Amino acid sequence: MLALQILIDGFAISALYGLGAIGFTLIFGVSGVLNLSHGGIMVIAAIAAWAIAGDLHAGTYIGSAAGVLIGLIAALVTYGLVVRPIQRSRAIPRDETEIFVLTGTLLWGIMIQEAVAYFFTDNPVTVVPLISGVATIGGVRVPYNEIMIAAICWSVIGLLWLLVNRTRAGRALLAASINPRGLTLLGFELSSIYLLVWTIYGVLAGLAGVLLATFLGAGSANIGQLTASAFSIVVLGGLGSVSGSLLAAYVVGYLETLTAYLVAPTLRTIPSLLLLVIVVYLRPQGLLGRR
Amino acid sequence: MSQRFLAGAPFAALLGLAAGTALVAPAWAADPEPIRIGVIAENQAIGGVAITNAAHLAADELNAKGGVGGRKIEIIEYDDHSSSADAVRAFQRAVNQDHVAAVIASYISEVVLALEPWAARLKTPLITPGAASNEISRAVHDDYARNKYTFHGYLTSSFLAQAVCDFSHDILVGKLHMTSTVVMSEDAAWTTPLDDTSLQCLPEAGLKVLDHIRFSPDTTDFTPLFNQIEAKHPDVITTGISHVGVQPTVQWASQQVPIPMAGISSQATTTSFWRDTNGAAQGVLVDENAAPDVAVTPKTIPFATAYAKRFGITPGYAGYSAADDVNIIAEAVQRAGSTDADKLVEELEKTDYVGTYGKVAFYGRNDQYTHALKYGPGYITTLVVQWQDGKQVTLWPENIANGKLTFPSFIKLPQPHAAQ
Amino acid sequence: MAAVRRWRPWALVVLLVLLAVLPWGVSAYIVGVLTVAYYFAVYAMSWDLLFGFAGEVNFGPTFLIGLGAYAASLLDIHRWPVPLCVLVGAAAAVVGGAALAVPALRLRGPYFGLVTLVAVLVLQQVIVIFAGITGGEIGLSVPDVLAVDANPNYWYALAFMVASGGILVTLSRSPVGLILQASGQDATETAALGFNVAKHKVAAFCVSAFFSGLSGAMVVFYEGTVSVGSVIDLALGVQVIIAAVLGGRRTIYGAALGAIFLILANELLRPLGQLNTFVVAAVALIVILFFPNGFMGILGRAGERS
Amino acid sequence: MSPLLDVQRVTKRFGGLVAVKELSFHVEAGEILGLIGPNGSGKSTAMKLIMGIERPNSGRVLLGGQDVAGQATHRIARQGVGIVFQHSRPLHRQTVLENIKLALLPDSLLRLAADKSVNDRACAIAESVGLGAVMHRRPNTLPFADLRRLELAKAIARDPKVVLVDEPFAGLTAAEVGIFSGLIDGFRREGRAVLLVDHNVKGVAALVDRVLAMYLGERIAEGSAEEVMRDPTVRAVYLGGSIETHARDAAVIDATPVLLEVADVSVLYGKAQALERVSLRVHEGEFVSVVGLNGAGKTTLFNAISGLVRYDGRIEWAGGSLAGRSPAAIARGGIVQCAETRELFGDMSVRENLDLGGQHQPPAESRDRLAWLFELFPILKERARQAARTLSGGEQQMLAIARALMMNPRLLILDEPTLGLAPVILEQLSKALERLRRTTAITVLLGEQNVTFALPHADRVYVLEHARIVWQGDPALFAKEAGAGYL
Repeated sequence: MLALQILIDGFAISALYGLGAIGFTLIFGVSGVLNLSHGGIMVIAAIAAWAIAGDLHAGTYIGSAAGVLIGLIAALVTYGLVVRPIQRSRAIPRDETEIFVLTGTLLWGIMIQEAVAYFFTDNPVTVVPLISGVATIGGVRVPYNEIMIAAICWSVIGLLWLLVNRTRAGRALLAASINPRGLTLLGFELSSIYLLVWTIYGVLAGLAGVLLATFLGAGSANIGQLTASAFSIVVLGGLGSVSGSLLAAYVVGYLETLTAYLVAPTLRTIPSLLLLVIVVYLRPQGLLGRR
Repeated sequence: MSQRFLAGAPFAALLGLAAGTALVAPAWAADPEPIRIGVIAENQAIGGVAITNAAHLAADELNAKGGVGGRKIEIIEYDDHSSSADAVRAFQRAVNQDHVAAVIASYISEVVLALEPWAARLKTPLITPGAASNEISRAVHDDYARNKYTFHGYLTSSFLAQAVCDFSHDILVGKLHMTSTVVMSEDAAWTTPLDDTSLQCLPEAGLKVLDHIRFSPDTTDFTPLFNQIEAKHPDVITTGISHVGVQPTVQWASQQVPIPMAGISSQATTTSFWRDTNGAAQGVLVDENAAPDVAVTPKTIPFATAYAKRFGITPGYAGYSAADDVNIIAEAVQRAGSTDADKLVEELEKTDYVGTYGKVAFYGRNDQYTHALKYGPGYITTLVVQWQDGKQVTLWPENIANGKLTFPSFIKLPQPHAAQ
Repeated sequence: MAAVRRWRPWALVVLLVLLAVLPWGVSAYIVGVLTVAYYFAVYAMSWDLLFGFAGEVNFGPTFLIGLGAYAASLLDIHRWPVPLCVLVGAAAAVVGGAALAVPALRLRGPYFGLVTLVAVLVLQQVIVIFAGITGGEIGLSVPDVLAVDANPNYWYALAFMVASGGILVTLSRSPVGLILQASGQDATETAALGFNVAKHKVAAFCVSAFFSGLSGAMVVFYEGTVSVGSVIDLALGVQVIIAAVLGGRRTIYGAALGAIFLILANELLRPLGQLNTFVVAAVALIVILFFPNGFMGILGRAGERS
Repeated sequence: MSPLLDVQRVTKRFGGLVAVKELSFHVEAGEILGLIGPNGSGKSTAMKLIMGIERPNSGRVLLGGQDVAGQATHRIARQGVGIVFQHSRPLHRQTVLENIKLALLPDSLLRLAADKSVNDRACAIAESVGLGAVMHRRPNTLPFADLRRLELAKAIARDPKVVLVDEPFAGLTAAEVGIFSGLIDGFRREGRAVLLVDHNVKGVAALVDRVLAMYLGERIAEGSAEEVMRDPTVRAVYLGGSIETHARDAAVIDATPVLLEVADVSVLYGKAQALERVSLRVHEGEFVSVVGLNGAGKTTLFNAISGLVRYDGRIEWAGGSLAGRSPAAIARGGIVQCAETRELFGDMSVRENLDLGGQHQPPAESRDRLAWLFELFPILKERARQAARTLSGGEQQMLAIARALMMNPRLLILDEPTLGLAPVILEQLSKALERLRRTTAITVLLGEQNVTFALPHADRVYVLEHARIVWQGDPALFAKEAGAGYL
């Protein structure tokens, strides 16, 4: 009974973590960018969905869709306004681009957080679930919304897999993550590849944000936490490795749920943090990462 | 600029202020210098903005009545982003730059505790309208000479717990025949005394405490908590939450936890809570110091209506106390006939003011909770409201109740018809 | 930069004298703000020593700061003399720093950064969990302070910043600093010149830890309280990094400049209420986008033009 | 007396690839040994093994009788091994003098001030390498040659018993080469053991006492410069045996329109002159070979054509200028480069690599091309499902070429296709190229150091040396006119 409960509860939250992290790792894999405004973009999507669904009385469906769209826009703005200029800048030495991208996106994240808090307070908000009500699985009560979230996450992940492995654009994307120069020599414009990957990222982050808002609720106060958790999950799984991030998401998700159930809710995050430290020391490239 | 030079010297506040008044007095002879009150709070937070708004509202009402002894009240607000370091700088600015007579600050215990030594150092009265930690008044009690400048203008955690117990006794046990509960609190400093007291007084009130769960304030997924609680089969969940509020409530509803929630839930005290939770708050019982539509005192409804008219939402729990704090400071200044800090403190200690949610008075230096609000009949009491279709309906104390208990369909009560 | 060097020596002296007499010229509030800014400047300078010279991105300056601050506070509560508390605080930071650095410096790029980041999160959790000793998230009040009045506190901070800055700059210009820079730029070539790169990097980390911890401890005895929010929170660490990059990497001076700017800007923009952080962040972003070498870079150019 | 440096049967494996195999040699005090070999021959790895930058899998590195194999670099350095890197990364915010001082410092954390003597020695060294005039300037204001001097100065400062010098003359003008020879000769006179690592004998012949030639990680010859130059294996590696050429009639070719026109193209890498006023021309359907040693500038030339590096001068393609076009656009425009580094997508299958090559073609066409390529390189068909990473060197090269051909290029640029390949493989590759030339109208620009491979298919040959075109003409004349000076 308890085991089943843990199994079920851990599943949806892990799927959500995964969805949030995949885009993050994808960008790193393809363009070597760690986007520390990640949490901000998720929350923008969440708040937008809430505001449009609620204040503008557009209803949950339109609201959620709009939220994802706005998340996408936010991601593209981040790329165009912060990341691309830094990558292009002649003044910034190549080997220091990394720290500049980190600082730049950090600052951008802070700006997003302050702006969101200014217009919508820092209170978390929630979007009405697309489906309400609960199902009972083996005596465990599960909200339909939770089931749907898991379903959406996995179908999106499936679609992503198809995109990467079955479409021409996807192959190019994969190739870029392996050898960008080689791709240039084959006549592919890297700039358009980057645009594509940021678009995919935007959709994923937006979706994750909106789902988060229907499931747990989200607000500007969560931004730092969201970024940190995505970052840790991605590093745990191996920077740039999509499957690794998924695995890590589930490890972290279940570790947290287990701790909350079996040890103490106050210690919830500790074990995953320790695990992270251990992994980074013993296997810096992460669970499925390659060096 | 001589004013500034003096301001740099020891006892900056007092001398600077004195000199300032002395120097500029002639210029303002026609219109006596206003009484400045600093308000430090984070306006991005629902709890914080309530303080700022209420202070402005109260000041304007006083000024409309001609101010205090001909002197206008001037509110100077500072946003501290709920950071204690930021708050300390704001406090310094308030005292040394803007020469305020007193400061009303924050609803966050961490911030208030960081300000307490500065109130002592800069010898400026400090009142918090919202922080709950017992530490605040304990510090005053332990080192009165130094910390006497700090006043705890909100109920200490212990009193809040007592209030919840009283309500549980009258309604949950008395009306709904409940016999057991699980105490669920965020793991924060203010909830430690809260839980200590409630673990002791809940059984006395007739509720057996089956379990006591504390969770990390940055928890976002509450499913495990609710499942753990449900496994214990209590009749009710006694909450002690402030950092969190929207998230547990929403998940409680979406998971259809069949146990009612009752107790402290700071975020649930404003109308925006209904919007933020998309109505998931339906049936949640919240202990509040006042409700917009209940005449705890003759001042409650006028204040709440004015506030709602001006700011679009009902005042958060700290709003009522912030408004009262402006008034008691003003009165203290008037009685003291000056803004001299020590005189102000003396007068504030003498406070006996009927405010928006009860009679405001502070415990003396020999009481356990020095400078904390007096709690109990005749002073401040709290009331319990239930969220029903976007409105807060008052259910307790019964003499001011204006509605009936109802719960969402997924709630299972001990005796189904007890509510009727 | 050359131009800057030329006018630097006497300009510095004048500047320091001005700073020293400042308290008689401005209100106690400005004095108070600068006091904090100076301590913050030491955080940033220590970080810059590590990044700018050893080439390591430390996301966890607040891990070191927090260790120093909390160690000092806990001892003071047990009525140890303040100077001792401060020193032990610094020592604690060094020990913690070494424990973190020795294994972590094997890691490259984002991984080193991540470990330091996680160190902060863990410390934060530990403090909340052992609330009985540490006071949890609301923190502790310490019985002692350096001084009650604004001016002495200001002079303490100023002296402390100047001393630390002096030492850090000397260090960065010393042979050791030279070796550090070389290690940061090309570890292989440096090793081929016979230098033990690891040893130097760990040393750099310890020095950085020492001053971060020291400053953290001093702040406690200025503020009179310590809490997760004020000395450990990631937000503070982010501010430190931003300050150093904003001021100009690899200059030490720049870090101090950036730090003081951040604090002052936040205060000057107070009239904007909650928006001031937004504006400051935006300004910082613009600076690093268009002037990657930060304030010192801009100053340098100005110096060369004149 | 025992040799200062004695390398005994060292082996270094990178995964499957054996970079250095059972290599043994020794250098006496006051002796200069030249370690030569084409790229990928393992000579640089050998140097890294001595310096401790790489740990050997087996074997010993004796330094004055002490085995230092596998020790940390700084330990080995302190025991008297110094290295002059080819690419210098000096501290840019310090002066030249300070950079030299760095090398004079003790490895101590406690020295917060260098003593006077250091300053004086640094000055002396600066003078001795001819940096006296610029010692107070910053490195980024120095010409390339002076940067190399600085590297040399740093090595001298460590007063090493053994000096390793990596490609001492790369990127230097003839005059500068003379000066540097003098400086390195100084090492010998001071009784140090010197190891020169370079691509070809010629460059170092004047300087060295002995030469050891490497190929594919193994020693192929050792002896005096002359002996090694005369050695058949070495000639086979560099020149190959007898070369028969099949140039097509020049008149016919000149009749066809010019496809690619490179005019006065110069490229600077920082301070290093990588290309100097290079001009060449490729006609429609022509097969042009550019021969030259590694470091002569072939790759730079091709990268300039592909728009990967900035250049001065003019490059015209089918009449229009290429200036301002992105590398990708140039590639789509028909100039397809098959890079020296191959640039395969290691984790993707052979088939996927090829498909990516064909992605800009209409599906039907790329299907046909795929079939055609599978028959041109049958091995690729067998390996179609295999990850490119797992292919052998030769197969990877074929894949790289095939992938380039998938793009249906008008001009195929082949950069060093023979790099690090065994002679057997060269045969297959050579046959494939021959078929390509016979069966298709494709235009090819081939860059090679291996003349045997470069000449047979060529219609015209350019010889690139020290960033300049030094000879051009009919391949048949090459051996006579240019071949001699080539080794």
